Amino acid sequence: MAAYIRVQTEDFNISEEIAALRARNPRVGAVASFMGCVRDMNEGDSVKLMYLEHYPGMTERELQRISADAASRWNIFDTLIVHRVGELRPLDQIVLVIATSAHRGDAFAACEFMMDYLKTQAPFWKRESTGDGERWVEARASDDIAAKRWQSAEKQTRAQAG
Amino acid sequence: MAAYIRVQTEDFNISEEIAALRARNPRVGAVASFMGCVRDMNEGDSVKLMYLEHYPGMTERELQRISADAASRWNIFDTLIVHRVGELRPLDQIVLVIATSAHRGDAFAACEFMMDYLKTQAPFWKRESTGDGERWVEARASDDIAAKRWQSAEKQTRAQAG
Amino acid sequence: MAEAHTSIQLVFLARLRERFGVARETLSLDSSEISVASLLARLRSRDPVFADELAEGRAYRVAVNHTVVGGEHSVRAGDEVAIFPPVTGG
Amino acid sequence: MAEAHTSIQLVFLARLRERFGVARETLSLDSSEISVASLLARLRSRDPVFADELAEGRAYRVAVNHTVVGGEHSVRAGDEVAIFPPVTGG
Repeated sequence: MAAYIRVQTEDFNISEEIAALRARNPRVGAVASFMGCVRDMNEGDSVKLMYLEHYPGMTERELQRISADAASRWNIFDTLIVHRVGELRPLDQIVLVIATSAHRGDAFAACEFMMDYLKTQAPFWKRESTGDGERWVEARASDDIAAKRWQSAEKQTRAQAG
Repeated sequence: MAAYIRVQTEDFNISEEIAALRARNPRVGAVASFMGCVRDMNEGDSVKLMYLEHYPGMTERELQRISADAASRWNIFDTLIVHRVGELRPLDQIVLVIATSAHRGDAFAACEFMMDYLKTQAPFWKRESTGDGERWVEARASDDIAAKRWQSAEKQTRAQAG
Repeated sequence: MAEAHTSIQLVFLARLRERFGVARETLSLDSSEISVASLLARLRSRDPVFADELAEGRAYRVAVNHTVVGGEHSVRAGDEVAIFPPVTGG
Repeated sequence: MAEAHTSIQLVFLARLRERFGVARETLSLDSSEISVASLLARLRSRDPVFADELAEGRAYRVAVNHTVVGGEHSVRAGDEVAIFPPVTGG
């Protein structure tokens, strides 16, 4: 089990990232992944530019913690979190989370868990530039709800079905 | 909303498939995907070759039905299911399922739902060649359990948190 | 081709195709329709391999015209009836 | 550098960094330790912007040495204390 994390300005390629994880482990049978990208519209306004700020040091620590948490809850092999920072434009890729496993249930659950916690715990902030100027994106209550649901025992049961 | 399905002998590239889906819709903010591949070991035996059989006609019908079901349950944009048939070797990619959405919760749920139903409803069969000869892979009870859990109302609630 | 009006297409897949040694056959019906249960009974009477593989309690599925059905479903002339083991794709 | 033994590093991020007009500063402590709650009260007394943004009930987080903590946590000389809005990455 290895947890790879990267915070970078460069873009990423999901096929290459999956290939790199699989090259380490021929027993991988399931690869669940999530990619988040900049939409050209948010809250009804056209987004022209997005700036991603983070808190160096704490970011890496949180991403490692989230990855280790996922590994302790599900039978997974490796995880990868790549998060971009700096200036991004509409349609740009922002974040990639991958979990590999022998079976899909664990891969799906670990991947979704990492995304939910990343959204609520990892110190990244988005600032959007629209026609009306700049604004910091507000946190969504639904993200807190999404993260909290992993604290209930029900989710563990669910993940073990797959 | 469009549901793309393909049954093919050729390999696929996940990055290219995601790019093709996103090119249709700039409002995509979330892409959940799953890739299943041939492990070099199954049930303790080394797998040398795998043969994927399907039931042409019914296969396409089931994959369309599964995709439409997902689209009726969650707020997603497009879905893609690619399933390979014929001879496959260890480490080969077998199946790819992608769901795009504005938000991750719907994308994750739709993607996992499609995989669970594909595993139990779509007419594909795996035959493995090991050092001891050939054998048809047995269906796993856990796959039925994974598919059945989507019939409970609980899952709908869960998906709406993301 | 006149036969198509009083017969059905049988399709066997995967392990059952190998066990029965046939992938597809045309079967004449005695009447204009037959229940899936009766059709299975007729197939079981063919030989020990059919009797064993299609015994009640064995895990197999029957699809008529690409839709999985139960034993009470009526098969009609012209239908395509597929019999296959539990699926194992993905 | 002797100051480091009796001071802490304050880090403001994202919207708070912009509102306060400062990203990082060194703050001298009056004692060897101070609770997060007391530190926030001291910052609120600086000016109306600090008072407003760090008012009780506003949504912000405090991390000491990269770990989010509550108001009762003791900040010690040499610590790095970051104050930031709810995160919005991913």
